[in-house]
Amino acid sequence: MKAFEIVSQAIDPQHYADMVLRPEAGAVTLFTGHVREWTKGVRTLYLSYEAYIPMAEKKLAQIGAEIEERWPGAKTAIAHRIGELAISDIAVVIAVSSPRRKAAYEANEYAIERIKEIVPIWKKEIWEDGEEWIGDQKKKPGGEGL
Amino acid sequence: MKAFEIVSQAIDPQHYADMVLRPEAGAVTLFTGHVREWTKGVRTLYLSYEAYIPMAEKKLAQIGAEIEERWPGAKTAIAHRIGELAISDIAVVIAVSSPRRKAAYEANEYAIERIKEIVPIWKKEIWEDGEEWIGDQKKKPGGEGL
Amino acid sequence: MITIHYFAGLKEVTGIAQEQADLSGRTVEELGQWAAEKYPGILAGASRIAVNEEYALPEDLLENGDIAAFIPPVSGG
Amino acid sequence: MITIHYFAGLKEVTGIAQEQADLSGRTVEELGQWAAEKYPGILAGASRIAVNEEYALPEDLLENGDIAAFIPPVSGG
Repeated sequence: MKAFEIVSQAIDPQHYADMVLRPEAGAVTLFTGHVREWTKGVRTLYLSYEAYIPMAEKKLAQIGAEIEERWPGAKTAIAHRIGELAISDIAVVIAVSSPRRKAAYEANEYAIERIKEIVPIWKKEIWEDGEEWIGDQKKKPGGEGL
Repeated sequence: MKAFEIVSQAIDPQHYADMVLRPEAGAVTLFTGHVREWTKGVRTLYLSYEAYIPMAEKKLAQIGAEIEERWPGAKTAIAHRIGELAISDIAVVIAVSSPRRKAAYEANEYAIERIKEIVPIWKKEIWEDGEEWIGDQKKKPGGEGL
Repeated sequence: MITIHYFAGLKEVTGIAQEQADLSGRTVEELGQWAAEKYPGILAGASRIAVNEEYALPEDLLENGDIAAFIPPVSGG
Repeated sequence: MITIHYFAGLKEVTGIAQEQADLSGRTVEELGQWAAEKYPGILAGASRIAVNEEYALPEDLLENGDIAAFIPPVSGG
Protein backbone atom coordinates (compact mmCIF):
# COMPACT_ATOMS: atom_id res chain seq x y z
CA MET A 1 0.00 0.00 0.00
CA LYS A 2 1.27 3.41 -0.97
CA ALA A 3 0.76 6.66 0.89
CA PHE A 4 -0.74 8.29 -2.23
CA GLU A 5 -2.78 5.97 -4.33
CA ILE A 6 -5.75 5.35 -6.55
CA VAL A 7 -7.53 2.12 -5.62
CA SER A 8 -10.38 0.17 -7.13
CA GLN A 9 -11.46 -1.71 -4.02
CA ALA A 10 -13.13 -0.62 -0.77
CA ILE A 11 -10.99 1.75 1.30
CA ASP A 12 -10.08 0.88 4.87
CA PRO A 13 -9.41 4.34 6.37
CA GLN A 14 -7.58 2.97 9.38
CA HIS A 15 -4.71 1.77 7.20
CA TYR A 16 -4.00 5.33 6.14
CA ALA A 17 -4.26 6.65 9.69
CA ASP A 18 -1.77 4.00 10.81
CA MET A 19 0.55 5.01 7.98
CA VAL A 20 0.98 8.56 9.31
CA LEU A 21 1.20 7.78 13.03
CA ARG A 22 4.57 8.43 14.70
CA PRO A 23 5.76 8.95 18.32
CA GLU A 24 5.94 12.72 17.74
CA ALA A 25 2.37 12.90 16.41
CA GLY A 26 -0.09 14.22 18.98
CA ALA A 27 -2.98 14.51 16.52
CA VAL A 28 -4.29 12.55 13.56
CA THR A 29 -7.15 13.82 11.43
CA LEU A 30 -8.87 11.40 9.10
CA PHE A 31 -11.31 12.67 6.52
CA THR A 32 -13.52 10.31 4.55
CA GLY A 33 -15.68 11.50 1.68
CA HIS A 34 -18.74 9.31 1.20
CA VAL A 35 -21.26 8.86 -1.58
CA ARG A 36 -24.31 10.86 -0.51
CA GLU A 37 -27.78 9.71 -1.43
CA TRP A 38 -29.32 13.14 -1.95
CA THR A 39 -27.70 16.15 -3.62
CA LYS A 40 -29.81 19.26 -4.16
CA GLY A 41 -33.01 17.23 -4.07
CA VAL A 42 -31.86 14.65 -6.61
CA ARG A 43 -31.47 11.06 -5.52
CA THR A 44 -28.19 9.41 -6.52
CA LEU A 45 -28.29 5.66 -7.24
CA TYR A 46 -24.53 5.30 -7.37
CA LEU A 47 -21.40 7.08 -8.54
CA SER A 48 -18.74 6.12 -11.01
CA TYR A 49 -15.23 7.53 -10.70
CA GLU A 50 -12.51 7.50 -13.33
CA ALA A 51 -8.91 8.67 -12.94
CA TYR A 52 -5.82 9.25 -14.99
CA ILE A 53 -4.13 6.94 -12.53
CA PRO A 54 -0.38 7.65 -12.80
CA MET A 55 -0.91 11.41 -12.97
CA ALA A 56 -3.49 11.33 -10.17
CA GLU A 57 -1.07 9.51 -7.86
CA LYS A 58 1.65 12.04 -8.71
CA LYS A 59 -0.69 14.91 -7.91
CA LEU A 60 -1.76 13.33 -4.62
CA ALA A 61 1.92 13.00 -3.67
CA GLN A 62 2.43 16.64 -4.69
CA ILE A 63 -0.33 17.65 -2.27
CA GLY A 64 1.47 15.70 0.47
CA ALA A 65 4.68 17.59 -0.33
CA GLU A 66 2.86 20.93 -0.31
CA ILE A 67 1.51 20.08 3.14
CA GLU A 68 4.94 19.19 4.52
CA GLU A 69 6.22 22.52 3.31
CA ARG A 70 3.32 24.56 4.71
CA TRP A 71 2.94 22.66 7.97
CA PRO A 72 6.40 21.34 8.94
CA GLY A 73 6.11 18.05 10.77
CA ALA A 74 2.78 17.13 9.17
CA LYS A 75 2.66 13.78 7.39
CA THR A 76 -0.05 12.85 4.89
CA ALA A 77 -1.55 9.78 3.22
CA ILE A 78 -4.34 9.95 0.65
CA ALA A 79 -6.28 7.34 -1.32
CA HIS A 80 -9.06 7.83 -3.84
CA ARG A 81 -11.23 5.02 -5.09
CA ILE A 82 -12.38 4.62 -8.70
CA GLY A 83 -15.05 2.48 -10.35
CA GLU A 84 -18.64 2.16 -9.18
CA LEU A 85 -19.44 3.27 -5.65
CA ALA A 86 -22.67 2.75 -3.72
CA ILE A 87 -24.30 5.11 -1.21
CA SER A 88 -22.08 5.63 1.88
CA ASP A 89 -19.03 4.04 0.20
CA ILE A 90 -15.80 5.91 0.83
CA ALA A 91 -14.59 7.75 -2.28
CA VAL A 92 -11.59 9.44 -0.68
CA VAL A 93 -9.61 9.18 2.55
CA ILE A 94 -7.13 11.76 3.81
CA ALA A 95 -4.99 11.07 6.89
CA VAL A 96 -2.78 13.78 8.36
CA SER A 97 -0.66 13.49 11.48
CA SER A 98 1.04 16.38 13.19
CA PRO A 99 2.59 17.18 16.56
CA ARG A 100 -0.24 19.68 17.18
CA ARG A 101 -3.89 19.43 16.29
CA LYS A 102 -4.37 22.80 14.60
CA ALA A 103 -2.05 21.81 11.75
CA ALA A 104 -3.69 18.40 11.42
CA TYR A 105 -7.11 19.99 10.87
CA GLU A 106 -5.88 22.73 8.55
CA ALA A 107 -3.68 20.50 6.43
CA ASN A 108 -6.42 17.91 6.05
CA GLU A 109 -8.90 20.48 4.77
CA TYR A 110 -6.24 21.90 2.47
CA ALA A 111 -5.75 18.43 0.99
CA ILE A 112 -9.38 17.91 0.02
CA GLU A 113 -9.55 21.37 -1.52
CA ARG A 114 -6.42 20.71 -3.58
CA ILE A 115 -7.77 17.33 -4.69
CA LYS A 116 -10.77 19.11 -6.11
CA GLU A 117 -8.49 21.53 -7.96
CA ILE A 118 -5.63 19.56 -9.44
CA VAL A 119 -6.07 15.78 -9.27
CA PRO A 120 -7.32 14.21 -12.53
CA ILE A 121 -10.27 12.26 -11.17
CA TRP A 122 -13.79 12.51 -12.57
CA LYS A 123 -17.12 11.70 -11.03
CA LYS A 124 -20.22 10.58 -12.88
CA GLU A 125 -23.54 10.68 -11.03
CA ILE A 126 -26.10 8.06 -11.95
CA TRP A 127 -29.72 8.84 -11.07
CA GLU A 128 -32.95 6.98 -11.75
CA ASP A 129 -33.52 8.93 -14.98
CA GLY A 130 -30.05 9.59 -16.30
CA GLU A 131 -26.40 10.19 -15.62
CA GLU A 132 -23.86 12.96 -15.98
CA TRP A 133 -20.17 13.63 -15.61
CA ILE A 134 -19.75 16.34 -12.99
CA GLY A 135 -17.89 19.43 -14.15
CA ASP A 136 -19.74 20.69 -17.24
CA GLN A 137 -17.69 18.67 -19.68
CA LYS A 138 -20.04 18.92 -22.62
CA LYS A 139 -22.40 21.64 -21.57
CA LYS A 140 -21.02 24.82 -23.05
CA PRO A 141 -20.16 24.34 -26.70
CA GLY A 142 -17.82 27.14 -27.68
CA GLY A 143 -17.89 28.45 -24.14
CA GLU A 144 -15.22 27.83 -21.55
CA GLY A 145 -12.45 25.29 -21.79
CA LEU A 146 -8.92 25.64 -23.04
CA MET B 1 -20.99 1.22 23.02
CA LYS B 2 -22.32 4.69 23.59
CA ALA B 3 -21.86 7.73 21.36
CA PHE B 4 -20.38 9.72 24.27
CA GLU B 5 -18.32 7.67 26.63
CA ILE B 6 -15.34 7.34 28.91
CA VAL B 7 -13.52 4.05 28.35
CA SER B 8 -10.64 2.33 30.07
CA GLN B 9 -9.52 0.12 27.20
CA ALA B 10 -7.87 0.82 23.84
CA ILE B 11 -10.04 2.91 21.53
CA ASP B 12 -10.94 1.64 18.07
CA PRO B 13 -11.64 4.89 16.18
CA GLN B 14 -13.47 3.17 13.35
CA HIS B 15 -16.30 2.18 15.67
CA TYR B 16 -17.08 5.84 16.30
CA ALA B 17 -16.82 6.74 12.62
CA ASP B 18 -19.27 3.94 11.83
CA MET B 19 -21.61 5.25 14.50
CA VAL B 20 -22.08 8.62 12.79
CA LEU B 21 -22.30 7.42 9.19
CA ARG B 22 -25.68 7.82 7.46
CA PRO B 23 -26.87 7.91 3.81
CA GLU B 24 -27.09 11.72 3.93
CA ALA B 25 -23.53 12.09 5.23
CA GLY B 26 -21.07 13.13 2.53
CA ALA B 27 -18.19 13.75 4.93
CA VAL B 28 -16.86 12.17 8.09
CA THR B 29 -14.02 13.69 10.08
CA LEU B 30 -12.27 11.58 12.66
CA PHE B 31 -9.85 13.16 15.09
CA THR B 32 -7.62 11.08 17.31
CA GLY B 33 -5.47 12.64 20.01
CA HIS B 34 -2.40 10.54 20.75
CA VAL B 35 0.13 10.45 23.56
CA ARG B 36 3.15 12.33 22.26
CA GLU B 37 6.64 11.34 23.30
CA TRP B 38 8.14 14.82 23.43
CA THR B 39 6.48 18.00 24.72
CA LYS B 40 8.54 21.16 24.90
CA GLY B 41 11.79 19.19 25.04
CA VAL B 42 10.65 16.90 27.87
CA ARG B 43 10.29 13.20 27.21
CA THR B 44 7.05 11.64 28.38
CA LEU B 45 7.20 8.01 29.53
CA TYR B 46 3.43 7.61 29.72
CA LEU B 47 0.28 9.48 30.67
CA SER B 48 -2.38 8.79 33.23
CA TYR B 49 -5.90 10.13 32.77
CA GLU B 50 -8.62 10.35 35.38
CA ALA B 51 -12.23 11.43 34.86
CA TYR B 52 -15.35 12.20 36.85
CA ILE B 53 -17.00 9.59 34.66
CA PRO B 54 -20.75 10.27 34.84
CA MET B 55 -20.28 14.04 34.58
CA ALA B 56 -17.68 13.68 31.80
CA GLU B 57 -20.08 11.57 29.73
CA LYS B 58 -22.83 14.13 30.27
CA LYS B 59 -20.52 16.92 29.15
CA LEU B 60 -19.43 14.99 26.05
CA ALA B 61 -23.09 14.51 25.15
CA GLN B 62 -23.65 18.23 25.76
CA ILE B 63 -20.91 19.00 23.23
CA GLY B 64 -22.68 16.72 20.74
CA ALA B 65 -25.92 18.66 21.31
CA GLU B 66 -24.13 21.99 20.92
CA ILE B 67 -22.77 20.77 17.58
CA GLU B 68 -26.19 19.67 16.32
CA GLU B 69 -27.50 23.12 17.16
CA ARG B 70 -24.64 25.02 15.52
CA TRP B 71 -24.23 22.75 12.48
CA PRO B 72 -27.66 21.29 11.68
CA GLY B 73 -27.32 17.81 10.22
CA ALA B 74 -23.99 17.13 11.93
CA LYS B 75 -23.82 14.01 14.09
CA THR B 76 -21.11 13.41 16.69
CA ALA B 77 -19.57 10.57 18.69
CA ILE B 78 -16.79 11.07 21.23
CA ALA B 79 -14.81 8.73 23.46
CA HIS B 80 -12.05 9.53 25.93
CA ARG B 81 -9.85 6.92 27.50
CA ILE B 82 -8.70 6.96 31.12
CA GLY B 83 -6.01 5.05 32.99
CA GLU B 84 -2.41 4.64 31.90
CA LEU B 85 -1.62 5.34 28.23
CA ALA B 86 1.62 4.64 26.39
CA ILE B 87 3.22 6.71 23.62
CA SER B 88 0.99 6.84 20.50
CA ASP B 89 -2.04 5.43 22.34
CA ILE B 90 -5.29 7.17 21.51
CA ALA B 91 -6.53 9.34 24.38
CA VAL B 92 -9.55 10.80 22.61
CA VAL B 93 -11.51 10.15 19.43
CA ILE B 94 -14.02 12.55 17.87
CA ALA B 95 -16.14 11.47 14.89
CA VAL B 96 -18.39 13.96 13.12
CA SER B 97 -20.50 13.29 10.05
CA SER B 98 -22.24 15.95 8.02
CA PRO B 99 -23.80 16.35 4.60
CA ARG B 100 -20.99 18.77 3.67
CA ARG B 101 -17.33 18.67 4.57
CA LYS B 102 -16.90 22.21 5.90
CA ALA B 103 -19.21 21.55 8.83
CA ALA B 104 -17.53 18.21 9.55
CA TYR B 105 -14.13 19.89 9.91
CA GLU B 106 -15.39 22.87 11.91
CA ALA B 107 -17.57 20.86 14.26
CA ASN B 108 -14.80 18.37 14.94
CA GLU B 109 -12.35 21.10 15.91
CA TYR B 110 -15.04 22.74 18.02
CA ALA B 111 -15.48 19.46 19.90
CA ILE B 112 -11.84 19.11 20.93
CA GLU B 113 -11.74 22.73 22.05
CA ARG B 114 -14.85 22.27 24.17
CA ILE B 115 -13.47 19.05 25.66
CA LYS B 116 -10.48 21.03 26.89
CA GLU B 117 -12.81 23.62 28.43
CA ILE B 118 -15.65 21.79 30.13
CA VAL B 119 -15.16 18.02 30.39
CA PRO B 120 -13.91 16.85 33.80
CA ILE B 121 -10.92 14.80 32.70
CA TRP B 122 -7.41 15.25 34.04
CA LYS B 123 -4.06 14.31 32.62
CA LYS B 124 -0.95 13.44 34.57
CA GLU B 125 2.35 13.37 32.73
CA ILE B 126 4.94 10.90 33.93
CA TRP B 127 8.56 11.63 32.98
CA GLU B 128 11.81 9.90 33.88
CA ASP B 129 12.35 12.20 36.85
CA GLY B 130 8.87 12.95 38.06
CA GLU B 131 5.21 13.43 37.35
CA GLU B 132 2.63 16.20 37.39
CA TRP B 133 -1.06 16.78 36.93
CA ILE B 134 -1.51 19.15 34.02
CA GLY B 135 -3.42 22.32 34.82
CA ASP B 136 -1.59 23.95 37.76
CA GLN B 137 -3.60 22.16 40.41
CA LYS B 138 -1.25 22.74 43.28
CA LYS B 139 1.08 25.36 41.96
CA LYS B 140 -0.36 28.66 43.12
CA PRO B 141 -1.22 28.51 46.81
CA GLY B 142 -3.56 31.39 47.48
CA GLY B 143 -3.51 32.31 43.83
CA GLU B 144 -6.14 31.43 41.31
CA GLY B 145 -8.93 28.94 41.76
CA LEU B 146 -12.44 29.44 43.06
CA MET C 1 -25.84 14.85 54.17
CA ILE C 2 -24.11 15.54 50.92
CA THR C 3 -21.37 13.55 49.18
CA ILE C 4 -18.20 15.33 48.11
CA HIS C 5 -15.76 14.06 45.48
CA TYR C 6 -12.14 15.08 45.02
CA PHE C 7 -10.30 14.42 41.79
CA ALA C 8 -6.79 14.32 40.36
CA GLY C 9 -4.40 16.65 42.19
CA LEU C 10 -7.06 17.61 44.73
CA LYS C 11 -7.33 14.01 45.82
CA GLU C 12 -3.65 14.23 46.71
CA VAL C 13 -4.36 17.35 48.79
CA THR C 14 -7.25 15.77 50.69
CA GLY C 15 -5.88 12.25 50.84
CA ILE C 16 -9.36 10.90 50.08
CA ALA C 17 -11.46 10.47 46.95
CA GLN C 18 -14.78 11.22 48.61
CA GLU C 19 -16.50 11.87 51.90
CA GLN C 20 -19.86 12.88 53.33
CA ALA C 21 -20.65 16.06 55.21
CA ASP C 22 -23.70 17.64 56.80
CA LEU C 23 -23.93 20.69 54.56
CA SER C 24 -27.57 20.52 53.45
CA GLY C 25 -29.04 23.99 53.24
CA ARG C 26 -25.64 25.63 52.84
CA THR C 27 -24.42 27.31 49.67
CA VAL C 28 -21.76 26.10 47.29
CA GLU C 29 -19.61 28.99 48.43
CA GLU C 30 -19.93 27.79 52.03
CA LEU C 31 -18.96 24.28 50.92
CA GLY C 32 -15.80 25.82 49.46
CA GLN C 33 -15.04 27.60 52.73
CA TRP C 34 -15.70 24.44 54.70
CA ALA C 35 -13.28 22.47 52.49
CA ALA C 36 -10.65 25.22 52.60
CA GLU C 37 -10.57 25.08 56.41
CA LYS C 38 -10.27 21.32 56.40
CA TYR C 39 -7.79 21.12 53.51
CA PRO C 40 -5.69 24.27 53.31
CA GLY C 41 -4.78 25.10 49.73
CA ILE C 42 -7.64 23.20 48.11
CA LEU C 43 -9.22 26.30 46.62
CA ALA C 44 -5.98 27.20 44.89
CA GLY C 45 -6.24 24.03 42.82
CA ALA C 46 -9.99 23.78 42.30
CA SER C 47 -11.31 25.90 39.49
CA ARG C 48 -14.96 24.93 39.87
CA ILE C 49 -17.41 23.03 42.06
CA ALA C 50 -19.99 20.75 40.45
CA VAL C 51 -23.26 19.70 42.05
CA ASN C 52 -25.07 16.66 40.71
CA GLU C 53 -22.77 16.58 37.68
CA GLU C 54 -23.32 20.18 36.63
CA TYR C 55 -21.11 23.18 37.28
CA ALA C 56 -22.63 25.15 40.15
CA LEU C 57 -22.76 28.83 41.07
CA PRO C 58 -21.46 30.06 44.46
CA GLU C 59 -24.99 30.96 45.58
CA ASP C 60 -26.57 27.60 44.70
CA LEU C 61 -28.06 25.83 47.71
CA LEU C 62 -27.08 22.29 48.62
CA GLU C 63 -29.84 19.81 49.35
CA ASN C 64 -29.82 16.55 51.22
CA GLY C 65 -28.46 13.79 48.96
CA ASP C 66 -26.63 16.14 46.61
CA ILE C 67 -23.35 15.00 45.13
CA ALA C 68 -20.74 17.75 44.98
CA ALA C 69 -17.33 17.60 43.36
CA PHE C 70 -14.25 19.81 43.45
CA ILE C 71 -13.12 20.13 39.81
CA PRO C 72 -9.49 20.99 39.14
CA PRO C 73 -8.66 22.70 35.83
CA VAL C 74 -9.59 20.13 33.22
CA SER C 75 -6.88 18.81 30.90
CA GLY C 76 -8.47 16.15 28.72
CA GLY C 77 -7.82 15.60 25.05
CA MET D 1 4.61 10.03 -32.57
CA ILE D 2 2.87 11.04 -29.41
CA THR D 3 0.17 9.24 -27.45
CA ILE D 4 -3.04 11.09 -26.58
CA HIS D 5 -5.45 10.11 -23.80
CA TYR D 6 -9.08 11.13 -23.47
CA PHE D 7 -10.90 10.83 -20.17
CA ALA D 8 -14.42 10.85 -18.74
CA GLY D 9 -16.85 12.92 -20.82
CA LEU D 10 -14.20 13.63 -23.46
CA LYS D 11 -13.89 9.93 -24.14
CA GLU D 12 -17.58 10.00 -25.01
CA VAL D 13 -16.90 12.88 -27.43
CA THR D 14 -14.00 11.13 -29.18
CA GLY D 15 -15.33 7.58 -28.89
CA ILE D 16 -11.84 6.37 -28.00
CA ALA D 17 -9.72 6.34 -24.85
CA GLN D 18 -6.40 6.90 -26.60
CA GLU D 19 -4.69 7.19 -29.94
CA GLN D 20 -1.36 8.05 -31.49
CA ALA D 21 -0.60 11.01 -33.73
CA ASP D 22 2.43 12.44 -35.48
CA LEU D 23 2.61 15.73 -33.62
CA SER D 24 6.25 15.73 -32.51
CA GLY D 25 7.69 19.24 -32.72
CA ARG D 26 4.27 20.87 -32.50
CA THR D 27 3.03 22.88 -29.53
CA VAL D 28 0.39 21.93 -27.01
CA GLU D 29 -1.80 24.65 -28.50
CA GLU D 30 -1.47 23.03 -31.92
CA LEU D 31 -2.39 19.68 -30.41
CA GLY D 32 -5.57 21.32 -29.13
CA GLN D 33 -6.37 22.71 -32.58
CA TRP D 34 -5.67 19.34 -34.19
CA ALA D 35 -8.07 17.62 -31.78
CA ALA D 36 -10.72 20.32 -32.19
CA GLU D 37 -10.81 19.75 -35.94
CA LYS D 38 -11.06 16.01 -35.50
CA TYR D 39 -13.52 16.10 -32.57
CA PRO D 40 -15.67 19.22 -32.76
CA GLY D 41 -16.58 20.46 -29.30
CA ILE D 42 -13.70 18.80 -27.48
CA LEU D 43 -12.15 22.08 -26.34
CA ALA D 44 -15.41 23.15 -24.73
CA GLY D 45 -15.10 20.23 -22.31
CA ALA D 46 -11.35 20.08 -21.78
CA SER D 47 -10.05 22.50 -19.20
CA ARG D 48 -6.38 21.55 -19.50
CA ILE D 49 -3.92 19.45 -21.44
CA ALA D 50 -1.30 17.40 -19.61
CA VAL D 51 1.97 16.19 -21.08
CA ASN D 52 3.82 13.36 -19.39
CA GLU D 53 1.53 13.60 -16.37
CA GLU D 54 2.05 17.30 -15.73
CA TYR D 55 -0.20 20.18 -16.71
CA ALA D 56 1.27 21.82 -19.83
CA LEU D 57 1.34 25.39 -21.17
CA PRO D 58 0.02 26.21 -24.66
CA GLU D 59 3.54 27.01 -25.89
CA ASP D 60 5.16 23.78 -24.63
CA LEU D 61 6.70 21.69 -27.43
CA LEU D 62 5.75 18.06 -27.93
CA GLU D 63 8.53 15.54 -28.36
CA ASN D 64 8.55 12.09 -29.84
CA GLY D 65 7.25 9.59 -27.28
CA ASP D 66 5.37 12.18 -25.20
CA ILE D 67 2.12 11.18 -23.58
CA ALA D 68 -0.53 13.89 -23.76
CA ALA D 69 -3.93 13.89 -22.12
CA PHE D 70 -7.04 16.04 -22.45
CA ILE D 71 -8.15 16.76 -18.88
CA PRO D 72 -11.81 17.65 -18.31
CA PRO D 73 -12.64 19.72 -15.21
CA VAL D 74 -11.67 17.48 -12.32
CA SER D 75 -14.36 16.40 -9.85
CA GLY D 76 -12.73 14.03 -7.40
CA GLY D 77 -13.37 13.92 -3.67
